[in-house]
Amino acid sequence: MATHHANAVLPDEPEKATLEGKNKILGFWLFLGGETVLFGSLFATFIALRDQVNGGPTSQQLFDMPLVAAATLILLTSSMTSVMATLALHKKNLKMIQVWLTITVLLGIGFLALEIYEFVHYVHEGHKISTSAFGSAFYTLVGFHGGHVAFGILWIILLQLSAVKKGLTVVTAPKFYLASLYWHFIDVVWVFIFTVVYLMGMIGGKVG
Amino acid sequence: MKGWQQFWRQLSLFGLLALVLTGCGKDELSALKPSGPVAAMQYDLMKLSSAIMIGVFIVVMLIFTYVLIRYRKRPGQQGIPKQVEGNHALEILWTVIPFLLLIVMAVPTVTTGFALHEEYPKEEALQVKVTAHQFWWEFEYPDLGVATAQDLVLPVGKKVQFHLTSADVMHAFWIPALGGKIDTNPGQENKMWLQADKTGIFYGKCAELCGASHALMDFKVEVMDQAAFDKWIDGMKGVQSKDPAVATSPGAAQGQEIFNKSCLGCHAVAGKGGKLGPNLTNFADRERVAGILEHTPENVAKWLKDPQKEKTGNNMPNLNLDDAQVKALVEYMSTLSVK
Amino acid sequence: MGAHAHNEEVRKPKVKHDSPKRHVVAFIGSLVLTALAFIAVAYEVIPAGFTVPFIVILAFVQAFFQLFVWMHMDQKGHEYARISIFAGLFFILAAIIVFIFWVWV
Amino acid sequence: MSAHASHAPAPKRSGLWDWLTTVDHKKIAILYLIAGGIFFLAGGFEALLIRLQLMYPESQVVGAGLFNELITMHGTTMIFLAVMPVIFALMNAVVPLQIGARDVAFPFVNALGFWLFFFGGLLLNTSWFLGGAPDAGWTSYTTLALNQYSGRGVDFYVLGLQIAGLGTLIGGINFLVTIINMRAPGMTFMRMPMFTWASFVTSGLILFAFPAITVGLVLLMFDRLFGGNFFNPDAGGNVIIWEHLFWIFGHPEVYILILPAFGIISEVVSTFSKKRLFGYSSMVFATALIGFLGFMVWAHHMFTTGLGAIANTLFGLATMLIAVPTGIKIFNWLLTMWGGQITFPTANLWAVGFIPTFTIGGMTGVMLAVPPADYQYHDSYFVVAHFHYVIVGGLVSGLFAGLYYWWPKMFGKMLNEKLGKWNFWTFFIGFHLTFFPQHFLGLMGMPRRVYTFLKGQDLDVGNFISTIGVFGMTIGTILFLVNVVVSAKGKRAVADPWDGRTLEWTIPSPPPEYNFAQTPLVRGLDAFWIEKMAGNKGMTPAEPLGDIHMPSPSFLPFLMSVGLFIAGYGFMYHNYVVVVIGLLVTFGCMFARSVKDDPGYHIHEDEIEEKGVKA
Ligand code: HEA
Ligand code: HEA
Ligand code: HEC
Ligand code: CUA
Ligand SMILES: [Cu+2]
Repeated sequence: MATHHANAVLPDEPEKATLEGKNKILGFWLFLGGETVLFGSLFATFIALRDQVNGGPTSQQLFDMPLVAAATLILLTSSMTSVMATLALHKKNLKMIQVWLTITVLLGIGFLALEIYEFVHYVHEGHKISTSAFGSAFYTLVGFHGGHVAFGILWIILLQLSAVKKGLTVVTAPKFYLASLYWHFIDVVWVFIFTVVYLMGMIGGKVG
Repeated sequence: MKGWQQFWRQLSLFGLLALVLTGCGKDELSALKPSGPVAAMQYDLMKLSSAIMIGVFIVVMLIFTYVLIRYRKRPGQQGIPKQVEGNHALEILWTVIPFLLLIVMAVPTVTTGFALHEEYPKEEALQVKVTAHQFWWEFEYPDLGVATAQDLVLPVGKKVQFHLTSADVMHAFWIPALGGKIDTNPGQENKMWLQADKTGIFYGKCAELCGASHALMDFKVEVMDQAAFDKWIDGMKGVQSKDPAVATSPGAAQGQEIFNKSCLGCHAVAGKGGKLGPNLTNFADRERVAGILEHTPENVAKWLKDPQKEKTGNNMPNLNLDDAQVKALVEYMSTLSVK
Repeated sequence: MGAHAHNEEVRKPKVKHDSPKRHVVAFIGSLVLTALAFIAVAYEVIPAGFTVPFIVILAFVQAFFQLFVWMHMDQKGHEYARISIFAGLFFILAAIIVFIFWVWV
Repeated sequence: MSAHASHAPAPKRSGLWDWLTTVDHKKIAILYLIAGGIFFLAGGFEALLIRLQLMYPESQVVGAGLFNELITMHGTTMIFLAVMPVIFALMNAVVPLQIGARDVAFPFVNALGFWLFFFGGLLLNTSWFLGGAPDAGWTSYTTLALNQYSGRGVDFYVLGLQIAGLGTLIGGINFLVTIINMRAPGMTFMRMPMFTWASFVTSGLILFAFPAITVGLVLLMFDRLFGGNFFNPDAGGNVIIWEHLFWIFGHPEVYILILPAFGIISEVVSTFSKKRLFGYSSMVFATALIGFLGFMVWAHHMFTTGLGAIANTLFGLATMLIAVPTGIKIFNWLLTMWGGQITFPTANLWAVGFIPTFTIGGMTGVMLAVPPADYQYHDSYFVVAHFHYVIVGGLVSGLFAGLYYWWPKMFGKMLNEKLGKWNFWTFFIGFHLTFFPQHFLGLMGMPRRVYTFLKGQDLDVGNFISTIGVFGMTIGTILFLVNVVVSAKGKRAVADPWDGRTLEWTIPSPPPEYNFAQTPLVRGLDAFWIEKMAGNKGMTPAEPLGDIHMPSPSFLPFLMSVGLFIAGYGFMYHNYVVVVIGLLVTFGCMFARSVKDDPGYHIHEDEIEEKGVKA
C-alpha cells in the first residue's frame, strides 16, 4: 500500500487506507453497537420509573419546551458541522477540518452549558437524584448523555491540537473520522432523549 | 484402558444412589410427595419432562457407547478414515425430533401455567395475606380479622388465595409438598393459590437469599379439617378483639409484667402490641420457636436469653434478661394459647 | 483505470454520493422531523393517544436518517456496522418492551 | 504497515518488565491463564469451605454471615474471574494462530483488557481484608444489596465487576475485529475452525450483553453511594429492574461461557477421531442460533418473580427452543466420532467425558424451562445441580480439554499423560459424586444458599455424599498443578504433536513472536489437513518473506488499570481526592497514548530466516 508517494499524497478516504485504520473504524462501529445496548438499558429503566415521583416534582412541572428545543437545535447543528468536517477530511483539507470541528466543539460546549443550567435549575426546584426514582432515572440517563458530550468535546479538542503538529496523515485521519462518528452517535441518542424523556414527559404518563 | 468399565460402574452407582435418595424424601417437605392439586400438577409436569429427558439421554448414550467401543483405534490399524462432510437426512432428523418432543412438553406447560395463575375471589377461596420479614413470616386473614405468624393454619381441601409481599428484602414463599414458590417483593404484591388435600403439618421455607439467617427462615403449615379451622378462627378472633387476658398464676403474672414493659412494643398479643416482631397471640400452640427450635420451655428460654445466637442477624435484640425474668416470661408465654 | 492507476490525483473518489448537498438536505430533514415532534406535543394537534407513537416513530425515522446519511451506514463496507447497530437495537428493544409490560407486576 | 514505522531492532525487555508491558497475544494468553488459574483455586477453595459447612446438618464450620460471603465470592469469582479469563487465555493463544494472523487487531487494547480484568478482580478480592466480602449472592438482588441490608462488600462487587467488565468488553470487540479483518488469504468465514467461530459468536454476545450489566452496576452504585432510588420501593424504585438488567446480561453470559467450550470439543473430537467435523455448516448455524436465542430468554431466571402467566410461558417456550441447536451439536460430535479412529489422550478424555455430562446438564436445563415446574425447582439445589453440570461438567471439562490440547502450543512442553489421566478420573468421578445428589436434595425441599440445614429433614445423606465428592475434584485439580510443574521439566513439544488439522499446528511450539514468517494461503476447511493430504509438508505462503512490523510493548495498559483501581477505592470511601488522582492517571495515559503514536518496530528478514524458516 505504501508507495513512495505515501507521505506526500494521501490516498482517498485516508481513514481507511491502512489496516489499522480499517480495524479502528470497524471496532468503533462495534463499540457503538454496545453503546446502543447501554443507552437502551438506561432508556428502559427510565421508562419504567418515569412516573415514580415520590411526591417530588413531576416531569410536567419541570420541563421547559423552549430550553429543550434550543438544546436540540444546537446539538443537531453540531452534528451537521461535524459531518462537514468529515467531508473536508475526504477532500484532505486539514484547515477546513479544523474550522468545522471548532464550530462543533463550540456548539457542544453551548449544549453542555444549557444542560448544566437546566440541572442546576431543577435541583433548586427540589428535583434531585435522591428525590425519587424518577429523579434518579432522569439524571442518570440525561447525565450519561451529557458525559458523552463532555468526553467528545475533550477528545475532539485533543485531536485538533495534536493535528496541528502532526498534520493530516493515515494515522490521524481515522481518528478524525471516529470522532465524527462518535459525535453523530451522541446526536442520535439525543433524538431519543428529547422524544422519550422530554416530549413524552410533557405529555405525561397517561399513555405509552 | 479400563476407562469405560469404570464409567459404567460409576453410572450404576448413581442409579443406586438415586433410588436411595428418592426413597427418602420427607412427606412433609419433599416436592416429590405432592399433597395438593398444585403440587400434583407440577409433579406431573416434572415426571413428563424427566421421562422425555431420560429417553433422549438413553438415545444419546446408546450412540455414544456404540461409537466409543466400535470406533476406537485398534492396534496396527492403518489408513485414514473417510472424511465425511455431513448427512442432510440425519441432520434434519435430529432437528425435527427434538422439536417435536419439545412440542409434547410445551402443551401441558401452557395449560398448567395458566391454571396456576388463576386468581380466586373470596367467594371461592380463603384469602391470606403473607408478609415476609427478615427472618420470619406474618400471616393475616383479612376477611376473618385474624393475624398470626410463623405457623400458617389452613383448612383442608379448600383453595387458598395468597397475597404476598415483603416488609424489607426479597424473600420467597415455598411449601414444597403443597406447591411451588413465589417471590415476595418489597413494594409489590404477588398472587398465588394453593390447596392442601391432607391434614397434618407441612414444612415451609424461604427460598430467596435474604440475609444471614435465610437458612433458618422456616415456617410450618398446619392443615386441619374445616371444623377445627373454624374453631381456631373463632378462638383467635375472640382473643384478638380484646386486650390480652390477665395472667392468673403468680409466675405468669410476673412474666406478663415484664412482657408488657419490654416486649409489647414489638410483639402483639391478643388485640394489643406492635408489629415489628411476630404476633404471639397463639405462641404456645406453635410447632416451633422462631420457626426452627423445637417448642419446649428450654428452647423458649434459650431464645429469650440470646436470640442472635439462635438466628444470626435477626431483628430481635438481646434484652439481657436474667434467669428469673426468663423463667417468668416462659411461664407467661406458655399461657398464650387459643386452643 | 489502467494507465493512470499510479496517478493519485486523477483517481476518482470511491464514494460518489458524498456531496455536501446530501448532508444539508439530511440536516433540513432532521430539523423538520424535530419540529414536527415538538409541534405535535406543544399544540396537541393530534389526539393525545397518538402523540406518543407518532413522536417515537419520528425519532426512529430521524435516527435512521442520521445513521445512514451522516454516518454513512448505507455505504459499502458498512455491513458490520449495520449488523452491529441493528443487533444492538433489536436486543434492546426486546428488553424495552419487557420493561414496559412486565416491570410493574 | 504504518508509513512511520521505525526500523529499529526489537527493544530489549527482560523478566517481569517484559510481562508487565507485553502486547503479544501469546503472552497475554499466559497472563490470563495464570490469573484465571489463581482465581479458580480461590473460588475452588471457597467451594470447599461451602461443602465442608454443609457436610453435616447444623454444623458450624463457618458462620451464617461468612457463608453468604463465601457463596457470593465463589459464584462471582468463578464466573467472572476464573473461567472467563481462562476462556480468554485460550482465545488469545489460539484464535490468531487459527486464522493465520500475526497478532490481534488491537494488541494494546488486548493488554489493557487483561489488566482491567486483573485489577477489577483484585479490587473485588481485597474486600476480604477491608470489612468483609459481598454477601448478597452473585446475583446481588436488591433490596438485599442496598446499604440498609448489606455491608460495604457489595461496593467492592459493584466497582470490581465494573472495572473487570470493561476489560472483558474491549476484549470482545478486539476479537470481533480480529476475526473479521485479520484472516489470512483464503480463510473465508466458512473455512474458519469451529473454535474460532465459537470465539466470534461469544465475542458478539459479550459486546451486547456486558453493557446491560454495566448499566445495572451503575444504577446499583448510585443507589448505594449517591442516594439514588432506583431500587428503593419507598421512593418509587423497583426491585425488578435489577433482576432484568442482571439477567439480560446474565443469561447471554452462560452462553458466552459455554460456546468456546463447544468450540474446543469440536476441535478435539475431530482431531482425535482423525475425521473432519461432521456437519460443519450446521455447527456454525447452531452456534449462531444459540447466540441469538440466548438474548431472548433471560426471564427464565425470573419465573417466580411474579411476571405472570403470559411472560412466563413465552420465555419458557423460547428457552426450550435452545435445546434444538444444542442437540444438533451433540449429535454432530457423536457422528464425527462415528467411523473414525478414536484415540484417547487426556485431551480427548475430557472431550468425550463432556458429552454425557453436558447432556445431563442440558436436560435439567430444559426441565427448568417449564415454568410451572420451575416454581418447584427455582432457588433449590436442583438449580445448583443443573448449572454445575453445564458449567463444571461442561465448561470446565472443555477448558481442561483445551488446555491439554493446546498446552504444547502455548508452552512448548507436553503435559504428562499418566498424570493427566489421573487428573481426569479423579475430577470426573468427584464431580458426579458432588453434583448428582444435589438434584434430589433440591426436589426434596432443600433451598439453595442456605448456610445450614436442620436435622430430621432427610437431607443428611445427600449432602454428605456431595461433600465427599469435592475431595475428588480437589485431588484432580492438585494433580493438574503437579502436572504443570512436572511437565516444565518434561519433553519438548514438536510443532504438530497431535496430527492436527488447523493452522496453529503448522508453526513451531511455542510460536515465534511474529507467529507466521509468511502468511499462509488457506485452501479450505481444516487448512493444514488439506495440505497434508495433498502430500505437502506445510502451507503455501501467500506473501514473500519480508520484514515484519510489530507493535511496541507498553506500560500504559497496566498504569491505566491501576488508575481505575485507585479511583474505585476513592468512590467507595467517598474520598474524591483519590478518585481524581486515579482518574487522572487513567486519562493521562489515554492522553499519552492518543498523542504519541506508536511506530512499532521491525523484525528483519534475516532474523526470521535465522530461526529456521524456509524462504
Ligand atoms: C454454561 C452455562 C449454562 C448453560 C450452557 C445452560 C444451559 C441451559 N440452561 Fe441454565 N443456568 C446456568 C448456566 C447454564 N445453563 C446458571 C449459572 C444458572 C443459575 C444462575 C443462578 O440462579 O445463580 C442457570 C439456570 C437456569 C434456569 C433458571 C432456573 C431457576 O433459577 O429457576 C433455567 C430455566 O429455564 C435454565 C435453562 C437452561 C436451558 C434450557 C439450557 C440449554 O441451553 C440446554 C440445552 C442442552 C440440551 C437440551 C442437551 C442436548 C440436547 C439434545 C441431546 C437434543 C435433544 C433434547 C431435547 C429434545 C430436550 N438454566
Ligand atoms: C464457573 C463457575 C463455577 C464453578 C467452576 C464452580 C465450581 C464448584 N462449585 Fe459452584 N457455584 C457457582 C459457579 C461455579 N461453581 C455459582 C455461580 C454459584 C451460585 C452462587 C450464588 O448462589 O450466588 C455456585 C454455588 C455453589 C454451591 C451452592 C451454594 C449455595 O447455594 O449455598 C455449591 C455447593 O455445593 C457449589 C459447589 C461447587 C464445587 C464443589 C465446585 C468445584 O467444581 C470446585 C472444584 C475446585 C476445587 C475444589 C479447587 C481445588 C484446589 C484447592 C482446594 C487448592 C487451594 C489452594 C490454594 C488456594 C493455595 N457452588
Ligand atoms: C425490637 C423488637 C423486639 C423486641 C423488643 C422483642 N422482640 Fe421478640 N422478636 C422480634 C422479632 C423481629 C422476632 C422474629 C425473629 C425471627 O424469627 O427472625 C422475634 C421473635 C420472638 C419469639 C419467637 C416467635 C415465634 O413465633 O416463634 C419470641 C418467643 C419472642 N420474640 C419473645 C419476645 C419477648 C418475650 C420479648 C421481650 C422480653 C421480645 N420478644 C422482645 C422482635 C422483638
Ligand atoms: Cu427470607 Cu430467605
Ligand atoms: Cu439462563
